Amino acid sequence: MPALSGDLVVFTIASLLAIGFALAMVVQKAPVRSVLSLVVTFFGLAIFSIQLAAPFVAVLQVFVYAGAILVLFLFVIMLLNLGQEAAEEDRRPLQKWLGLVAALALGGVLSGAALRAPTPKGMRPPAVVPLADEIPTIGRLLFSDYLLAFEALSFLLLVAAVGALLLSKRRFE
Amino acid sequence: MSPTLSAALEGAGKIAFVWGVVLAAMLPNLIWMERRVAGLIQDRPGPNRVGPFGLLQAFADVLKMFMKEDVVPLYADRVLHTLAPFILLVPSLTTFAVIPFGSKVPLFGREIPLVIADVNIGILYVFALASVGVYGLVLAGWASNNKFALMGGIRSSAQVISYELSMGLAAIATLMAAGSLRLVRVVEYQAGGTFLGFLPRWNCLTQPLGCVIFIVAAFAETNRVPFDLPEAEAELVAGYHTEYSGFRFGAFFMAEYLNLVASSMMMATLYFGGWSLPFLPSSGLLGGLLSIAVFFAKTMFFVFLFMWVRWTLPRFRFDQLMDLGWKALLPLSLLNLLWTGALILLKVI
Amino acid sequence: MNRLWLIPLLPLAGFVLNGLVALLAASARAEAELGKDQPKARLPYAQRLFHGVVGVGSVGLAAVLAFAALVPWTLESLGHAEGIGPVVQHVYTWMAAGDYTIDVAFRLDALSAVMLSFVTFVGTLIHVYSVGYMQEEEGYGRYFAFLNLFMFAMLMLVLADNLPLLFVGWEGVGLCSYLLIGYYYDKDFAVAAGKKAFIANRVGDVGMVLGIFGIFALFGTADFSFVDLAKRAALAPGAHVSVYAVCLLLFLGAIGKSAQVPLYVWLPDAMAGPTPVSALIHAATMVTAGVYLVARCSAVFVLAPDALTLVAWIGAGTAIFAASIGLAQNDIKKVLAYSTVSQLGYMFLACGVGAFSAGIFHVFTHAFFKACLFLGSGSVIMSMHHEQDMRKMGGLAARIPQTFITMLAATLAIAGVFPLAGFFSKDLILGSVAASGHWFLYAVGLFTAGLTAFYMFRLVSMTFFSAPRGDPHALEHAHESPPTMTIPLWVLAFFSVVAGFLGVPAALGGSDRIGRFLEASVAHPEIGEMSHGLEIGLMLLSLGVAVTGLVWAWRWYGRAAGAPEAVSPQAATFYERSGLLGRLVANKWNVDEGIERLILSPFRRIGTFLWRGFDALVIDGIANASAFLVELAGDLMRFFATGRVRNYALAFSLGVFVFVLYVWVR
Amino acid sequence: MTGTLPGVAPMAVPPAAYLVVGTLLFAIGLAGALLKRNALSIFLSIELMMNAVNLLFLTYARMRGDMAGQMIVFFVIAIAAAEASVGLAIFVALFRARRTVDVDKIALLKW
Repeated sequence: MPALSGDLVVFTIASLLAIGFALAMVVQKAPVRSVLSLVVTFFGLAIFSIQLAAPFVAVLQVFVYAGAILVLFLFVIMLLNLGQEAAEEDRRPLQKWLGLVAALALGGVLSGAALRAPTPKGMRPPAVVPLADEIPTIGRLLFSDYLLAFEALSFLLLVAAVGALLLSKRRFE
Repeated sequence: MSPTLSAALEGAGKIAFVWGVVLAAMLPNLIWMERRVAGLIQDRPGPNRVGPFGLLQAFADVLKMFMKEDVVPLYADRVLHTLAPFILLVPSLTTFAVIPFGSKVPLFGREIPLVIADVNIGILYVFALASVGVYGLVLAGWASNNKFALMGGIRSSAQVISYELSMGLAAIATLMAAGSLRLVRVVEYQAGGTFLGFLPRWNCLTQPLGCVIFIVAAFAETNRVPFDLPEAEAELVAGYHTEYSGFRFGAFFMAEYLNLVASSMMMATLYFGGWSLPFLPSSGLLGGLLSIAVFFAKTMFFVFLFMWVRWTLPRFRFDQLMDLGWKALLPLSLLNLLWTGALILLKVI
Repeated sequence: MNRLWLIPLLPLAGFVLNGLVALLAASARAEAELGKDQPKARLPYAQRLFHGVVGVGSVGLAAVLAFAALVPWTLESLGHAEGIGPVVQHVYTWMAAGDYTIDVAFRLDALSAVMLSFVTFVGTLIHVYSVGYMQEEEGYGRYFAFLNLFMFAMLMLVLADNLPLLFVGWEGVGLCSYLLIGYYYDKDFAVAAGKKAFIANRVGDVGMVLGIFGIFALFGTADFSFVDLAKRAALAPGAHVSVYAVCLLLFLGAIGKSAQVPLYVWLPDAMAGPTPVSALIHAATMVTAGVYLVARCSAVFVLAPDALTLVAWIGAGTAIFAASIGLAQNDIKKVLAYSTVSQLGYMFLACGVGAFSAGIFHVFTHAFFKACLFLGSGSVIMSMHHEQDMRKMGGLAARIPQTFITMLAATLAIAGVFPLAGFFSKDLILGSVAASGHWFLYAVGLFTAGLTAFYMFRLVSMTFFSAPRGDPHALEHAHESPPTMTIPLWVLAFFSVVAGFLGVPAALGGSDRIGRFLEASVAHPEIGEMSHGLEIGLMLLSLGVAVTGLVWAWRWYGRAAGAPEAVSPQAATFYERSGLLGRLVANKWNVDEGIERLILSPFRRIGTFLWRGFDALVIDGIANASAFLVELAGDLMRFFATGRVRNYALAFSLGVFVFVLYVWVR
Repeated sequence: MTGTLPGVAPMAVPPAAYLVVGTLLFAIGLAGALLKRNALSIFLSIELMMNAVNLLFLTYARMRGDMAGQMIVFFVIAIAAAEASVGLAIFVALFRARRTVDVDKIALLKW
């Protein structure tokens, strides 16, 4: 979709949502709630992608991540019935605090680096391809420049499917 | 009148129209219709007391539902328990946004395309929403903290994931034919030509296999008989909405019918030429209105199909469901892809 | 006839067949005789028949093919004034490096024609002989397999069109020689002899390989086209090695293979193998490969006269040295072995003075009479029930007349009695030595001729004439060998009589055919002229020397009736008087002992030091130390291996943090 | 061809903002991965990190004005799907074996 007017407002809301629910995801004890928080975060990210002129990716994100992967998570969580797992206190303070420190430090450094990073060739002028042709362009790229990666990926998916099947298959019976 | 404002007005108008038709006109009558059809099939009158032919039965039911007490189990996860029905409801309400319900009507001196939002990723949007919808069921099942409900949730999640695949693969074939993800384009494509010279180029004719797969998968996605395992009364009391009552239950009820309508519309759009009908003018004011009529007629037919099936077929067992999804539909949908590709390469369509 | 490659291929096939059958049969037999230990018995007739037919058949067929190939070529070549070009047949490309390729290619020219003729011919005869000689052996199949393999390798050597391929054959014959010397692998001396031969040859082969590289560096190619290049003295641009060095290296290889001083020590020990093997490999064919190599590269040698002179000196030295040892040997085969060494010396002497064709000619004739002698000795040994000590023989002439006559003929031939084969070839050599003006070398050669006549006739006398010694019982049962053995003897004897007529010198009204024939492929530098008169004079002189030797031997041993300890009183007294010299001669100049003391034992001491001192302490020390360090590190590290993923992840992310920080700050 | 990005109005939001949000999300995900003990939650956090990176890719794609970034995101998503299926299968098997998915209780890799 073309960038909405009031981009900034949308961005602010979306980012608040995303970050807030990401934090919630971490804080939550019950896995199911974490999953749900993550879903919201993903929606925020989807909005970002739309703003960044990648609607296809946005929908893909909702479709694949929110729609499939996280549902799979939910399915597994419910299957193993992890909801009621007693959330006892973390008996490793060092790990805890160091972890926090590491996360914050890395986040700080990365964002700093990202900000400092020279903007690649500055902003391009509004490009030539009309938005409607985004998907055909992606398709063409997939089957030209990225063909090898694409094929490899398809093979990877096949292997993953087989592997998952074998792993979760009970022996005997 | 500034273009943005008029655009906004136009959008609002379409939304109002679609929701009006679906919620106000269709939904209540569907409830009534289902029970009448049941009666018809089971050779009994069905509701016929409230109002003429019992037409007002639905309103009575809704009223009753809203009167009832809204119970939340003690050990349930309150937030999610409250949220679940609406998580289910929202996507099913927003699905209609991209479905073209008519060709075009000239109004106030401008051609108004009869679709709320003609986005270039239309069908993906529909699938995305459909896949999000499942959260409602799953959460309902989990939040109730009730083993039957949980079972229902697990089942629905597994079921939806499994059938999304074959559904999507089947739909992709239609996109291949139309060469676009935009549903408007898909319909125009079907309306635009002939198949083998004399047949309308509807996808149900060019790729019958895909059509069947899509319909079956749609049944599973909407948890309708014969795939209504998440709420299989015989095994799970009432499945995911066991612990729901009052208007929340109503919400589930409503969402189910909304999904019913939505998927019927999708069938009509993807495989049965949407609003188009051979030898029928689709341009001009009259044509536009006719096209709308045609579209909803087709939709109603599929709704009836849903009900018909529901009251005639027995329910699957869960492993049978999975086998069907993974071992039958998935390979067949791949086959259908091949078939369609061949047709396209051979310039047959 | 463009099927040269079939000639080596047939024996190879024979080797495969014989080898497989022998293996299977042996294993089956071991299966059957498991537990009960019966003495080694002869194989079942059927199997021996098979091995005999395959072994002889393959080589015989190869011989037929060979002659079918070389006879027409030879005749045509003789037809033309100075021969015709060689026939070169490429089979396939063996190695390719850049634009330079080494093909498996076979070459038929004068030189290889001569070699091919007697290799296949004598080879076939010896195969036939073996059928009879080896029939009692249990390793019959193995023997024939190896013999065929040897023929294959030898033919590769002879027919190869480039040095690398020649080297393949070279090593192949070396291997077979090792295998066949060690044929009686359950006898220590045989095994030791095999090893000795192998190692001595390795020493030479080092030179050989380097020589090949040198040739390549000199001419930019290793196939025999370099011969023509050498003839035109056309060295490749930027040839970094000196011709002199290359020649010496190649000659080192020749020394090793052809048992010249100082690497001759292996050949006498090689007599541990079966007698036909000694005849084929260590007299007729393999040991002459060195001469062949020198002749092949003659054009190159000609470019380095000094090296050629060295060849001559070493040849002459070997000749007289080995002959002197031969005087006092009592083992019949040992005598022949030293005689072979000495004759090879002659050949190198010829090459050394530039008379390559003379050398090859002697190779040719020598193949016949020496093979005949060895086979004869084999027949003798068999009739004496594997008795090899001549002091226990005597008076066998009547018992085994056929062996006696043939051996006598061969003896006269090697002694150089007119008009037998040896006379012509040896006198061609002596004549060219004289012509080249090396009068000292000529004297040595002449004296050696006398010695040769002496020890050869000594052998005959002690074996066939003189009073029977050893136990009369054995003498009673001494019997003539079966025809499979005697027929080859007769054939070889015949050729040792007539083979010389191929090269009747001009002085005797002949026209040195073989010499002119070979000129096409070997160098023939100007080595001075001699008047026919002088030439004839020299011939008479050498003939006289030879006769003297014969007579002397007859006087000392002919009618000797002494006990086995001192067969001939005269000889005994002579050695008494001659003092040191005599003792040295009797003890083979103590060469083996000398080598042991000067080379081997120091090496052993160094090796022991390196083992006990260096390897055990330093090397192992290093290894153990590093192992210890690793273990230490592991002990420290394992405290970080908590097994908890989160710890790892934490460490990982901290590391990333530091890295990013570095990248950012930098 | 790397494909040019579909034409849109110049960004109203400075790209830096997206970058910061992306890195923040990444950091949060990392924190989750380091602090959580439930394998599934850790897995979730990792998914979050991946998406944060995706956001960065998209931003850069927008800044450069070509499609490469989007393509990478596409691949990342697909790989994430594969990874999720296998990972979850592993957890299921794990749970069957040891009745827990607490990564601290599953410490077989130690001396």
